[in-house]
Amino acid sequence: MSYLYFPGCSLRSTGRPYEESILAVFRKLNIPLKELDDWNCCGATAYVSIDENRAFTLAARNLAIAERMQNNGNAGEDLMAPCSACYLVLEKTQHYMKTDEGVNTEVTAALRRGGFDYKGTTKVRHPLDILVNDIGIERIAKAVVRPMKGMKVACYYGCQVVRPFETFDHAAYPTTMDRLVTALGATAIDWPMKARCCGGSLTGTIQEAGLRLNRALLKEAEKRGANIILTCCPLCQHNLECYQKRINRRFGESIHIPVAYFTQFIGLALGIPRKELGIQRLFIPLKFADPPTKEAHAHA
Amino acid sequence: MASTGMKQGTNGWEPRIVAFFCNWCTYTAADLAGVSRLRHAPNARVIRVMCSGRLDPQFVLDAFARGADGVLVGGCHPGDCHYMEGNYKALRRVRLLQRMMKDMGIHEDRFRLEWISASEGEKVKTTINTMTERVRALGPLGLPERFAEWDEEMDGLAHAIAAQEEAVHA
Amino acid sequence: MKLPTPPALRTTVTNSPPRMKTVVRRLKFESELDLSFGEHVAERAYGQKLLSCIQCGTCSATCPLSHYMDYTPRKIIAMTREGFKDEVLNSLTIWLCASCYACTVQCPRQIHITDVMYALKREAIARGFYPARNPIPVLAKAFYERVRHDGRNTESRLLITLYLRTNPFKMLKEAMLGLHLFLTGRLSLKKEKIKGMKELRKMIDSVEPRKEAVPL
Amino acid sequence: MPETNGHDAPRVGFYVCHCGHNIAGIVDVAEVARFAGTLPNVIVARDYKYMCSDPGQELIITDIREHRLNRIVVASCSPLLHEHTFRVATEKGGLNPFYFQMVNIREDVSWVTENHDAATHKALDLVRAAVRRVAHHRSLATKHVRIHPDVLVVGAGISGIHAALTLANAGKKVTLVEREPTIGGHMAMFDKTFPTLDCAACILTPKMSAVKNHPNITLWSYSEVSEVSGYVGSYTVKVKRKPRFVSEELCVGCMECIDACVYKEGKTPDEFNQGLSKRKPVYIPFPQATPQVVLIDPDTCIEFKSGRCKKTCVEKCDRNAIDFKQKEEIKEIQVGTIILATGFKTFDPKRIPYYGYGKYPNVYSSLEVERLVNASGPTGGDLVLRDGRHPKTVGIIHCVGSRDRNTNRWCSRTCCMYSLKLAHLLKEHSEAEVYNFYIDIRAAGKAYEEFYDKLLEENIHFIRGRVAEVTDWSARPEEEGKMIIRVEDTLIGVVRRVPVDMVVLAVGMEPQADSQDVRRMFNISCSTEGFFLERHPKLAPVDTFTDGIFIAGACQGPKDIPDSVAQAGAAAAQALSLIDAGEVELEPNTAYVVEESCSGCKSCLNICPYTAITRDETRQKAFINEALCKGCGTCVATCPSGAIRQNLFEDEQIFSEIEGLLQEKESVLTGGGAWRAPA
Amino acid sequence: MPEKPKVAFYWCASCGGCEESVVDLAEEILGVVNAVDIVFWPVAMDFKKQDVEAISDGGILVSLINGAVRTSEQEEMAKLLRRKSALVVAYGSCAHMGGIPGLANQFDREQILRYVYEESPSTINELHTRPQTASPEGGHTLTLPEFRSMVRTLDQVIPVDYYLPGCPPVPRMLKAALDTLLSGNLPPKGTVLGPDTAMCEECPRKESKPADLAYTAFRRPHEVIIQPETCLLAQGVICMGPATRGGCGAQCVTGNMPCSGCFGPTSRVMDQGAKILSAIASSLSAKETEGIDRTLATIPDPVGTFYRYGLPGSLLRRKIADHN
Repeated sequence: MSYLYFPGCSLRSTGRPYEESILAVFRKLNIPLKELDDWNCCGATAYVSIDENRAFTLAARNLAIAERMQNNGNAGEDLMAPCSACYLVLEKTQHYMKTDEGVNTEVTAALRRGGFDYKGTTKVRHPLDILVNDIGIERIAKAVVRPMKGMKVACYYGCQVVRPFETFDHAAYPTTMDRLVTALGATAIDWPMKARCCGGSLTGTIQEAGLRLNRALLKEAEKRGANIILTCCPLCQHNLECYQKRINRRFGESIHIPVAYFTQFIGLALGIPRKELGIQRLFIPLKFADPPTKEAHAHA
Repeated sequence: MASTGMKQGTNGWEPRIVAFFCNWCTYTAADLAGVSRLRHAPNARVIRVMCSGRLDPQFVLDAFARGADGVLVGGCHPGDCHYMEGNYKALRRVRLLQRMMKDMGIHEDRFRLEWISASEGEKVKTTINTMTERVRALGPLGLPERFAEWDEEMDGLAHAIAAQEEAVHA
Repeated sequence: MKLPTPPALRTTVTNSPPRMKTVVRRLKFESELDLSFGEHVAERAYGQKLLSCIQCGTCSATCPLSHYMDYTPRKIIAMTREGFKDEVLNSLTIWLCASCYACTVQCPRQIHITDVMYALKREAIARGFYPARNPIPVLAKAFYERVRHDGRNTESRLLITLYLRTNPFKMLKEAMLGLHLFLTGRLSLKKEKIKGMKELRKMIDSVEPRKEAVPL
Repeated sequence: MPETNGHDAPRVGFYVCHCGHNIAGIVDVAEVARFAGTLPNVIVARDYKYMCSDPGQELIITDIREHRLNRIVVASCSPLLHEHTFRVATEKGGLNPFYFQMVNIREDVSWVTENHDAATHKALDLVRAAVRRVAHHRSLATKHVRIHPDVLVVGAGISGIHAALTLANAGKKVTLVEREPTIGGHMAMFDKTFPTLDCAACILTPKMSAVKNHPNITLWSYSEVSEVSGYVGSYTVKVKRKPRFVSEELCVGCMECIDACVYKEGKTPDEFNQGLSKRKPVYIPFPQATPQVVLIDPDTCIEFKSGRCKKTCVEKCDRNAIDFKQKEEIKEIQVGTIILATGFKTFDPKRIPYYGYGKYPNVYSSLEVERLVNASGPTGGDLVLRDGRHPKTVGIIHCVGSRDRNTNRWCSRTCCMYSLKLAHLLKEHSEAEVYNFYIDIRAAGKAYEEFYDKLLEENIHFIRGRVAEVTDWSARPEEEGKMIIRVEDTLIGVVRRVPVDMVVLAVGMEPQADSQDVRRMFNISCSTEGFFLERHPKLAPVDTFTDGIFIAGACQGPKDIPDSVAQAGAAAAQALSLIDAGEVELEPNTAYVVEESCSGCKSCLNICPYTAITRDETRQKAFINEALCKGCGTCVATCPSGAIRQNLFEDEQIFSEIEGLLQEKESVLTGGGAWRAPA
Repeated sequence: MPEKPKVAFYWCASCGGCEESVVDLAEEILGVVNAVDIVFWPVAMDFKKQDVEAISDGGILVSLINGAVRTSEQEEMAKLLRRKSALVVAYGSCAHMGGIPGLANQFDREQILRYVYEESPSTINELHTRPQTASPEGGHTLTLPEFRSMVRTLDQVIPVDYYLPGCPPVPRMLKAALDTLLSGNLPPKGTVLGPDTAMCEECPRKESKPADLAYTAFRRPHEVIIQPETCLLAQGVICMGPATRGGCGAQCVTGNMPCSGCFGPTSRVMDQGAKILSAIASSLSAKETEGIDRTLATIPDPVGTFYRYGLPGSLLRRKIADHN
């Protein structure tokens, strides 16, 4: 088992701890990752708003590079995209190239211009999917050295990792992450906002709307007794964590809840040092309900 | 094989598809397509048989030999045959016939078996449309024209003999 | 060709009662509509059954942002279908759509509403149908240019461009957040750029830009 | 006039029908007639407005006499519609009816072709083929089959009951087979019926006991049809009678055994009450169950599980009706006709997780609510929720599993009306605020709209909008502890959050889970969604493509009670018309072996699923039993030496059709091989 | 004494077996020779083309022509004999349906010539020399017949009156045919002079065939020890008997080999291969595509199996270069 890895632009800035923790966890589990050669921006949501076929072309270049790498010694390796937006754009490109003749013709021709003869074999995967469905909860659970007892986790999936394609989980009631954190010894709280939108880039544009969405999510998580929110998308993490102060100021709330990446959480359970997981980069410090076990200390 | 006669015919050429539809499923579905006004390519000519099991491989070969560019067979879905098992027999014959025809150089897209139930008017439409398009992409098969063209090689001799005879008689 | 004056963009949300309004004509003459608009948009959104909408409102009710929209998504579909082109392209709704696809998965007619919204955004940008300082199209354009230039997006630089083009004062407001990110190592000013830029640009330029706009 | 025989040179009369504009609007019918006139053998070629009309048919009859025609070709609609009509006309003209060939230029041409020229061209090809084909037609005798007067009715819901009673009252013997331990179907579960609000039990139970007591009806409940063979007029049916472990003959339905059971309380979810109450291993579905016979569920009965029960039930029964050794029985019956009334199943609302069914206890399916408000239901008609509360607000969500491409596309036709009924009943039982969330109100039935009017005046809320979600996420203090319904009020254009105590999901109607197996067993078709397919959506709504098998009620499509009853009556009438005619005409499209051509190679013997082909061992030749042959023609295609032929589908008829279709230009075939079959 | 009827024999593309079969008449041949005047028989008697040309048109009662037609010379001779003969009989499988040489119709001319003159293992031809229809040689032009693009049946070249099937025809049938033709009591034109039921009728193993045969695999004769009493189809060996005209007395089956179809189809069938294909495929055991294909894969060469003697005379005639 090994994978090609598409970091995407966010994981090189705001999402840096996401990348650090992914790499650390996969290293710990002995799953090799190979960064996609000379990858480019996936196009994200903004690009589609300008020109769709060009956006698809942008994403398709990455798919084609992955296929080329698969044909050159990396056979059978799926392309892992941790950022939900990248994940969806790549998926969607793949989907429309398969189902829409117009898109297929246009994009295939553009790829040829760049010297790619893309056959459409690349499979796009999210790390959450890979960790739970390929590597398996059992294998991860076995590697746990610091059970996350007492942690009440609100698993937050956001939108684009499950919608619209529902590739590996339900569009509104996903459970993959819940099962994973339960295996790590934590409690996954049941809450209805698992896949409710955080507003994406609205916090930067129409901020009032963006803040309101995030307020609802944060309040409900706290109300249901969560002491941490876990995300699987850099934009969700940024919105939920970095705007907490502003939300409190704007709406007179007193929300204070750490928001981490699910891979950071796994890393902690596996006894990976906090620094390797980028824990120090979080705005709201992570505190644990139970003190770490001796064993975990020894590992650290 | 260069077939010059064929190339000329390509202008304004339209694929000709002979379709054998079973009475209970596919023919009924074609009726349904009609009642639902599902317009589709006018290239298929339907011959109604009671069951796809009536499909004699000779019909298929004869249709091609007489100028069909494609042959479509429509029967009930597996397990749904009005006569219990006729469609399985059709399927078996078709599979062997397809292999034989492939060996004889006829493109596989020219001969197709589809299961279309009585309610699938829409499928009649899409099947005829896609088949027409595939056959169109292949171009004419034109066996009668090919037969004639192949036999042209004998004309020279025939003319020579005729001329000789004329000379003798003259 | 004179474009209709775009409404001012209100980004504040209020529940206060509206003040007394001036009298406005609500009647719509058929000649003011563009009856081909629905099919045009349906085509741009992969003909995804837009015309089969039964106005059930599931999209509006699933949408986490519909409370802030001037027209609910359902109304946008109805208006698109019926050719209320100016209203649709001037609406705030299309810019509030955050592409969360909640409507798309629940629509009983399987209309790809998110794709419809994208199509409308492109249409509006192509025709200049958005409020001057609406940050969303500005962001989209800035993003487009940045990726066209570097092949990757450097978030810090993108945000700076955005604020400069929309509201430079906002940059000051966001400075504290930026500083915090910078201090935690989550914001870098270093420009990300790919090696195969020439090849990428060749590919992108070979794609015919979509002719979104039908003649006005 | 002496019948012309097939050996004379063919003299073809050709007729093309305009069918008003249906054909003539696309196909150039004048050109078709002109073209047909140029074809070999064609003596008369005409076009006429409506060939199926009396004057149209008269044209054929007169021409046969005046022009000594011996072959008739009509180009009009599908042969499935009017082949019979024109065969009759041919016969009236004095010819054998099988000297007729039909060309379908409506369903197969004008209705599916856009381009006029292409349509006309296609029509000409088809006409040429038919004219060639008809030359090879032969005189045939129609086959007649006697109709066995007994009838099988499958399913004893309201449709099956009504059909069985209609037939039995007409003096026919009916076997009524029902899968469940009692007859009555879904209707027996309902509380009141719309729009009249009369109680379902009050109108149904008299019919149920009429079934039980009718001398002409054999009722087999708790039984399933397991095998069907034969053909119209003569079906052999095997019925599996499941063991009740209680003798139907001895049990009088006193139910004392139930009280005596070692289980003091029921432990198994009660099927009839939709799991809202519990039943014991020995039980009767409901007090008026028909037959009035208890049954024992071996999965939960201690005697079956351990063999060490005290058997208090047996002690209590003074008629010794309990028999733990009862075995499944297979019965075989002969019938001439069959009516399928196998009903529907309600949509499983768990398939739409957004509505919280199974997650929030106070979300109910509509069928559960029928039981909940029923005086003989699990709560005795008291509207008490699963958590023990009485609801103050109720939301009824329409179209659950209907009109939704993600689940079922069709409108279930009954939900609007039963939702209105339930709204009324819920309000009556609880004084709660009742909200209806609907997409459209469909109240198209006698007195239905008036019922809707009445509900509006009862101040029931009607919010036009499809609900997106039922959630327990409260945004305000007053929403705490409630379920919130999120919906756009589309008439106002605002998204609303409606907090309620009880949610009722108006689930749609679906085909039975085993409808595909059933239709295979009876050799009929299903439409795409899985309901049984009628022969014609308008003109033959209770017939199927298999002669002698009829359908009634919701197995054909969603239907309310009045429509089901009407259809059941129609199906019974169709069966009766067959039975009283005494016999039915069959297409003489059987296969036959030309004995002197047969080599006795046996290739055909295993081909026939009806074992119509046997081998005469003395002559060493194959022989086809015409009575068993159904005319599929599979053996004809199989016979490697061309010794089997099929009436109406002879090889030369089909070859001439192929030739006709393709013979646009004169044949360029050369040589040809004289050893080929003579054309 | 009236003139004896003139008879001619000719061979086109054939192996000589048909000629043999005439000799196989054994002592009966004396009767034949007595009754007729053989005016042309290249394999046995020294007549030249000019001798035939000298005969008046229609002067020959019957010409028996064997062999398929592949070259211009064969065409020329066939046409000449047609002109000179009142009746032409296609004699043997090759003239009747194309025969074994007809299998060459699976390849085009260029493939055949290249293989034969350049690629076959025993050939060294560095100059790529090919036979030419005309080549100058010492001031003269040497000619060779043209090798046509395909093999033809006799009736694809000239009109044929009767057919005598078989590879080769059995002497008994030749005798009967000659008797009939000499008697002047002629059957309808186009008749195949033989019985019109399938070979199974005369097969000694017929009764051993089970009624419920369901094939799961086929075997070629060399892959199995053939039981001498049992129907070959029942042993999974493809026997063309059910689709082949009888009259041979089930010779091959008697010799413990399957019928390969040399007598061609019965009069009711146009395409022998299609028919046996239909009969055999119908009795497969599998019901789904995958299983069907698995069983059918045990027939390695459908064309060579079902059209061993009849490819040129079949509905498709030859391999087609479809699509570009």
